[in-house]
Amino acid sequence: MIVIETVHIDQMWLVFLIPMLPLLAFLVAVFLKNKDFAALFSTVVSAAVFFVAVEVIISHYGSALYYSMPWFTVGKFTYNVGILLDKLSLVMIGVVSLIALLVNVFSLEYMKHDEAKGRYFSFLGLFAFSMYGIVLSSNLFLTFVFWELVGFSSYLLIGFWFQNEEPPKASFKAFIVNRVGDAGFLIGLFVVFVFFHSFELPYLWNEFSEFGKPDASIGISKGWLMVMGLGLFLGAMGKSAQFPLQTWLPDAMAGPTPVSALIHAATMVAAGVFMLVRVFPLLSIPVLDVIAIIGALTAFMGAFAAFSQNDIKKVLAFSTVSQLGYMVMSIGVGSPDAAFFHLVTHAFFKASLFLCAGSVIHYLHHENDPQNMYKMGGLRKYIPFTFIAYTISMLALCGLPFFSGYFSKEAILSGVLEWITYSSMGGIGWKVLVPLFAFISVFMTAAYMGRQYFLVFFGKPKWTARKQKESWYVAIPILLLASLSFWFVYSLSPFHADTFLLEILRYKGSVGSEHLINPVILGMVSSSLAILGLFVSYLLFYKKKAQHFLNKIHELLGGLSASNWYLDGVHSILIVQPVMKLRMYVSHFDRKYVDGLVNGIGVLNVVVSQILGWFDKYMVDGVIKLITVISGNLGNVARSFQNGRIQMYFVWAVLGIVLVLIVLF
Amino acid sequence: MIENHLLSLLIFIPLIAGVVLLFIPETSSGLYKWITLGTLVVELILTLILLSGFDASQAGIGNESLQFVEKMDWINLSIGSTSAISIQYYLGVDGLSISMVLLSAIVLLIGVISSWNIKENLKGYFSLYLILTASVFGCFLALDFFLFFLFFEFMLLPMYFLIGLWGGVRREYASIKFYLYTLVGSIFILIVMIALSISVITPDPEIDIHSFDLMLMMDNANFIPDSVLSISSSDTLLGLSYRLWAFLFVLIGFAIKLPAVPIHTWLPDAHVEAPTPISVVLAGILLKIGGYGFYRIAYSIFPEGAYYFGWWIGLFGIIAIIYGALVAMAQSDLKRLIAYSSVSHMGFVMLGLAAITTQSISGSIFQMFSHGLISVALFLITGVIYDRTKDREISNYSGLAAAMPYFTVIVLITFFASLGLPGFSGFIAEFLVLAGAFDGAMSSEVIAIFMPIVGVLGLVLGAAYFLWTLQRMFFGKYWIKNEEWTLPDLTTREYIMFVPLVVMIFAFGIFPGLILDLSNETIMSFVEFVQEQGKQNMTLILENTK
Amino acid sequence: MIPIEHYLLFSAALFILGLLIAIVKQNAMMVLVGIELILNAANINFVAFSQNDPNLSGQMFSLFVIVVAVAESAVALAIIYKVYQHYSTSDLDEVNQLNG
Amino acid sequence: MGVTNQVLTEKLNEVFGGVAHLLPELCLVSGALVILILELVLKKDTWKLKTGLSVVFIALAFGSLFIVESSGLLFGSVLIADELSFTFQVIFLFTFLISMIFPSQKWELRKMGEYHFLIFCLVLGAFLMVKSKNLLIFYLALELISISSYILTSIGFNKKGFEAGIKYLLFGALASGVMLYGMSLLYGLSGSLDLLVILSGQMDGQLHLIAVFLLVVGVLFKLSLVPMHIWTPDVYEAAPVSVVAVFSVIPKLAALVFLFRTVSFISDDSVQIMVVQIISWLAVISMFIGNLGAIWQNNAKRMMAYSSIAHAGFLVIGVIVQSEFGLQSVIFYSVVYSLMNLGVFYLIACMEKNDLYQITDYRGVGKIIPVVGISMVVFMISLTGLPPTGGFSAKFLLFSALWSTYETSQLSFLLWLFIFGLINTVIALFYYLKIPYMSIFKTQIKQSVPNITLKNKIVLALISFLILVLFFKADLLFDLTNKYSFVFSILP
Amino acid sequence: MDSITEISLNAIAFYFLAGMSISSGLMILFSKNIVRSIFLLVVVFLGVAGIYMISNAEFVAVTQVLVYVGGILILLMFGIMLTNRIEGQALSVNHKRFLPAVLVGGLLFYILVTSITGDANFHQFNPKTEIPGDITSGFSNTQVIGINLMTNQILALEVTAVLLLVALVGAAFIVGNKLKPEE
Repeated sequence: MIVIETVHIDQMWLVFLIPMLPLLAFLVAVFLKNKDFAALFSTVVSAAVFFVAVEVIISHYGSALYYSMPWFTVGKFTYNVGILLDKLSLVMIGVVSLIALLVNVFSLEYMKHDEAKGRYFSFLGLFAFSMYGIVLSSNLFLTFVFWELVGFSSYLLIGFWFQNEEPPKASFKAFIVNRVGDAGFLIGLFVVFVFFHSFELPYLWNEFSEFGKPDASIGISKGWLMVMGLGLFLGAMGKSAQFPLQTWLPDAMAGPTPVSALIHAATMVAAGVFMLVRVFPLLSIPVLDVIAIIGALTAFMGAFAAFSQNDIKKVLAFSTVSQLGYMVMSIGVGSPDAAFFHLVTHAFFKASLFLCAGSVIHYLHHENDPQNMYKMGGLRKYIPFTFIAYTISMLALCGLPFFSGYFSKEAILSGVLEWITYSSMGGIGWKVLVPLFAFISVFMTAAYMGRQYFLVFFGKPKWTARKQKESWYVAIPILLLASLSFWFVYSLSPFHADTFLLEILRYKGSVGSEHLINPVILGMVSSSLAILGLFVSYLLFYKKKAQHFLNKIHELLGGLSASNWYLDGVHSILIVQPVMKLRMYVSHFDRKYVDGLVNGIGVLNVVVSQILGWFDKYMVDGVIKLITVISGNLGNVARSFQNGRIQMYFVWAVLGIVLVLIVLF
Repeated sequence: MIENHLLSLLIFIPLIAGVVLLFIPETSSGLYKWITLGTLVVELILTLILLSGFDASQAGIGNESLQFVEKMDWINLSIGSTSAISIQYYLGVDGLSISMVLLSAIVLLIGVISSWNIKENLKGYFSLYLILTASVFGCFLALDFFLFFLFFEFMLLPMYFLIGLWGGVRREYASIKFYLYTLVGSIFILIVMIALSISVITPDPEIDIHSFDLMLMMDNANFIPDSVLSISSSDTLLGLSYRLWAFLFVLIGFAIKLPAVPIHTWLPDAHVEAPTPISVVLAGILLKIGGYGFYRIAYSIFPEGAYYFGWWIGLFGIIAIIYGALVAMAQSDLKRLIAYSSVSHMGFVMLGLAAITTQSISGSIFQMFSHGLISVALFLITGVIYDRTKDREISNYSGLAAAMPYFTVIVLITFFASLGLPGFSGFIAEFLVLAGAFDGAMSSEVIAIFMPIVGVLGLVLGAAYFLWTLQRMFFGKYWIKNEEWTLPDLTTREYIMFVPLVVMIFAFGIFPGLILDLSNETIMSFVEFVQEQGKQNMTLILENTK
Repeated sequence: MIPIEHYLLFSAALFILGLLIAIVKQNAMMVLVGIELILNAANINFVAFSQNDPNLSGQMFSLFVIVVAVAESAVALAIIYKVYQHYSTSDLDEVNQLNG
Repeated sequence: MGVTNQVLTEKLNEVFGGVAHLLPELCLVSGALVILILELVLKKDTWKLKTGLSVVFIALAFGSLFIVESSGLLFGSVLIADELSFTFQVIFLFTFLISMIFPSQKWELRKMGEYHFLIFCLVLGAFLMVKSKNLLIFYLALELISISSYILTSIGFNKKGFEAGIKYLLFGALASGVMLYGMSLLYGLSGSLDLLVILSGQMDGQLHLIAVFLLVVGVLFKLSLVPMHIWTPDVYEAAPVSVVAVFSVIPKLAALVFLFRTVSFISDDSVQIMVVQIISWLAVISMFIGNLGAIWQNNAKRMMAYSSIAHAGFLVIGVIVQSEFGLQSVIFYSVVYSLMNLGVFYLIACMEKNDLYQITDYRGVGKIIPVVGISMVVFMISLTGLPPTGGFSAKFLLFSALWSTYETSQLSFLLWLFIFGLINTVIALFYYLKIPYMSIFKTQIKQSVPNITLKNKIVLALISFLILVLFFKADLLFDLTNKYSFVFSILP
Repeated sequence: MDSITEISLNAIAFYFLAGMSISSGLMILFSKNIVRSIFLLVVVFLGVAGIYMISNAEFVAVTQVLVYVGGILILLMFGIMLTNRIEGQALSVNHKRFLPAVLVGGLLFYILVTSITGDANFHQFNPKTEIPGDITSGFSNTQVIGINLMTNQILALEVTAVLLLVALVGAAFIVGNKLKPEE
């Protein structure tokens, strides 16, 4: 257990620079109209942030520092702004700042000719600011603030090419789906607020001396604890694209590719996982079970959907969904450390893969359909650096030995197996699905990645060749990122992860810590699954074997896969359409009934239009109408005594008198 | 010297300026707007002086919390030799009203700037505007019920004419509708005012001096012991004690102004037909008077009503949030959409109020302030488009971002501020309301737990209609229905309106303490008062009317 | 002596007769006739009651009523005459330009 | 016989001792006669002279009001002179005065001596009515007002005027016949013509209540309260505008005072409550009929007729309340009501001068002539009863009085009256706002600018100003009435 | 008044006159002939005058005959002459609204009759003296009226004078005015 040390601002000022510098870059880019300068400045800032981050990591690694100051006070409750600098956030900062820097460099080339380059780099700055905010924030409220801001900057970046049809829709969808998640996050926060009266993470951890079980003095019931956990998880589901909220992520590929690399592969989507790791002690067992099954399901669904995508980026997007599912599942099974480890390794190789895809697209951007894999082929000769980086990253993703993915996947799988062993003592139930999905996904990951690999880089070019070399701005970032997927970065032994990354958490997994399964055997099993996957794809897509079989499968499941399990349709039927209908009903109701309370009376009344003519003949309206109709009619009644015949007046008057006399008795 | 009469100055400067305008000949009509602008600038400066002199740490509710008090006898009606009615000129600010005063000064100033391109009958327009200004300030500053009612009612007339004379196609209909609805509301309030003034007497042994002093009305001891509104009364009407009826009446009266859902239909019409600056004032301030009335009158005088009707208030708040959002989503007219978004946002005010916790009530007041600023920006946005094309159909535009990039930036920021993005004031407000409501639902059970949860859903819906509009109107390929429309980007004048607004929305989102601290102490006392007094009164009433 | 109730019943009958005549007859003069009957009914009451009143206030009152009735009839006649000049009828139902 | 003679002499002295107290009435009579004689002597069109003379006699009457000792019972207790009657006499004279300075019309009434004569007699009748304590005097006062009114209605000498005149006359005759019948029964039941004696005695039996109500019917006729309101629109529409202005104020308020006395004299509480209850329901119905009937009117005067029916409903609240507060309030209301009505009719007169008769004719007038527009708004807002006008203060005070009586008595019909009364304010807004709506929002059809003289503008502005003052310093007037603790002390 | 059975001359006269008056009234109501109605009205007035006579109200009775029969009736006849074109046929009047008239009239009559015959308390009719009894004692009814007119009711008398003047001037003014305003 590492003691959290409350420190003074003087010790932390450097840390403040990390979010503030990108914000500065954002402001500079907004207010200076020189877009080239903005791009340059942004890159310089990214570099500076990276170096600051390195400096911070070096100077603070190993300790846990906490700084907090009041933001605003309502009643007696103070909302704080604070920084929590422990190993987790330090590593995360390192990862984010590095990838951000590399993506920035990559973007210099990628976005070179874009008119709105300044805007692009300013958004990147905004995003970085928000992301660092999430990472560094010491309390859940502040986390939520940046959480939403990340969503916002993601909205901006996805919709960057707003003149086109797709990006605005995709960004709209991304934000709304994220909002649904955020709604859950908010509810979780409310429960935290009501029962713990604090959002501070160190405080909250203290209240949970045992994982998932708060101290009795809190007085929170199991039900509310679960609501809290599920709420927070719903937030993570939105950001980390977990079932059933994963639909936005593939669409988000409408944004510029470097953005996909940074945001939709490495950082933002990982924020959900990061947050779950942060609040892991607060999650009770039922919540974790839900998390595990959702994660496993997502991992499987994503992998399945990745199969029949033709768009190079969509494959990677679904792959991301799948891998995020992995991480979430890992948290659910009680191995947050493994999840975080996978987050880091995945961040590097997936960013690299996206940048490779970006490089491919950039290379082919004069083509008609530059993202369609079936129109590529043979690219290995034309963009060799990309090919190399892609190969490395892909192998890492597949989880083959000598690459980082092997470690992290192995850690997760072992966690899953431990969990299933531990929790299936009372008989095996649905929980068995979790390891099942986990292992199938290993195979599938390798298979769809192989498909992409062979379709893109092998075979005959289906595009018109041109002389164009990879720019160093492209090559260096992808190679650097790819190189971070080698085993030696993490561990000396290529087969056994003995890395500090698995030690960074203050807490270990909640489930037993001894290895029930020999890591070597597990590694062999998973590697063979991956190799099998690669082999199958080699046969199918390189050797073009068993095409008949492939077509059959495609016929059978292609639709399901290509449409991501028809999730969009399901959402549309279950949510979008009802809401759209509801709004029409309610609006109709508003117009007709609330506003036109009296329409019914009005229709019955032949003289309605004549009566209403006084103000406006054609008003279709409301309570006013009620009053006008009623009072108008009554008015006519009142006037009808006045028919101008004096003797009728007598009758009315006497009648009035008689009535009063009758009342008198 | 100036400190002693600061509040009076706030009211009378615009009033005098409005009258002075009437005597300036039409030949120098260019002067009108400058005089109005000058007056509003002075108002803002005075408000800032007021803020600088305001001691936010002064705790308490009722008399002890008041500052800058001005109190003198105004109308003294002696009835026979045994009693009298005393109407006072009684002004003061406390934490409940100070932020509203600031909001008024800001919004009204921006309103003037957006009135710059009013073309016809300038004299009438600007003098009515100044009179409206005076009554708005009066409404927030008055502490005598009669005085408050005077300003409350008096606001209607200028508004009626401003909508009816300078409005859109169906302006006459909209203006009369606005007038009638609000009048119905004020009749409800008037009924209670009369009943209260008869029941409440100044603690003076000599003769019964019936008073309209809102502060006196907060103390049960000042009620004539057996009057029907006193806490000891055992009289009921249809099984409900008179105090609860009175609470309900005041509530309905102000709910019309707010507006709450079944009685909101004046709002879209009034907004759609009103000229932009008037929509701005209407949404920015006038709706807030409804909310302010809840605090100042309904909750302060009849705290037990907060308990008795709290559940229903919360429910109607929730209905407003969801209903407003759904209806907004179905609108094809941008201004109507925004008008309904106001309905939705004001639902938060009701929800926050119903929960009676410090968080929720602070949030609700902050929501009024923040919505004041945001809705102003929203209506100015519709004004920008309407000024250029005289058309507000959402479907007639697409891809405006290409033609008006800077405008789009403003729209983007405003929309996101409105849907509650952190960093903008709306988020803090809505978070506080919902968190407080959650707390309230858990601890005091005045409102049900589903309410804040449904309220959170409202946030999603809010995001949906704003972003959908953004997507439809501003993104995509540039296309407008009528080729002849020209859509130049923002003018300098428009920048002058938008930039400070956006800066403020942003600043109050980053530093909510600027506003929250002003009212924090008062609200703590207020909540304590409502909770304690409310429960106490409730039990007394239930006992007495058994 | 005749019981006072009989006076009252008589006057009530006359009162109602007058009322009916005033309502039913179309001619303006006949309406006046009806009204005179009503006044007579009141007078009968006055006279009947003043039998027991040494001051004879009732009788006094009935005298004034008779005088006022004359004055009223005179004015009525004048106006009816003018109405007739303008409308060429004394049928009251046809004199109804003013209504609503 | 000697003894008898002596007693008679004493009696005569006592009776004639009261003559001095009738100085204001004498001024009115002499004014009437002087102008009548002048009319016979002078044949020329001397309307300014006649008007001047009228004003002089009004001034004399006004002065003498202050000279004579105004308290006590006069003429063998057939009259009560007190502050109440004094106040209303002042209001009547003021109204009379304003009606004399109405803008001159094409058909100028003031050139006819008979017009002055009749109004003098009408005011005389009203003077007597507010003082009367005796049924006979009340009857004669009522008839004096009525007969003058019948002729005044027809004084326009047009078709509609005569039609309205005959309708008014026949209806009035019927009403006074019914009232007389009630009076005769009352006389029989109590043996006296003195109102106080009649009403302070024991009341039992249906017939007694019927008789009281039939008496009230005659009052309601003058007050134009339901069910005796039907004549009002026709008469208001047809009569010349200055005459209507007088009609809408003087007879109505005179009847109100008499009704107030009647109700306050009733000593039997249960009977009083019963009568008050009947009146309050009638008041509610009047408000509704008046306000609803007014909605679709296009003729300004006809609309004001309905408005006056509704206002009658409000005025009788003062009678219903039966408290000091209520009395003070109803006096306040009466003053404000007279001002508002005079203002509105003055405005209508200005419009009629320019051949604008219908409300739709007023289009754009307020826009062109701001004084007209503003005063229209002030009058209409005041009639509706909204701040910041005297109309609001008046309604507010009246309803406060009503509420305070309700609080002490807990009679439920008072609460309904309270609520319905306030609801009616909203309905009233519909049509009152129509006038400023037309004149300010709509654009003019005729191109010519209506001719409104400076004098007209000044009068309009002055009345508007007074109405506003009655809001901002309501105590100026209200406190004047504070010393009137008389009415209840006169009761035995 | 317990002597209903005591049939005196007065009583016979009363019931005869009352019956005559009411039946004439009914005939007026149902007759469409105006002239006949007017003459029947004379009968009613005379009948009422007769009742005054037997009720110790000689002065009123005489006034009734003089003013009504002599004055009002003539006025009415004049009115009818002036306002009806006489072209040979009998002057007739239409009847309308019979049903509503009978309805409200009947109701009112019912109410009046039930209350008169009900609990009305006339037997304790005990007039409060307004002049000391010794003044009127020993005078005839007509004399009492005279004294009253000059003392108690002097004001009423004066007001009536004004009222008659108003009616006179007014009637003459209305009929005799030569001014012709435009319609």
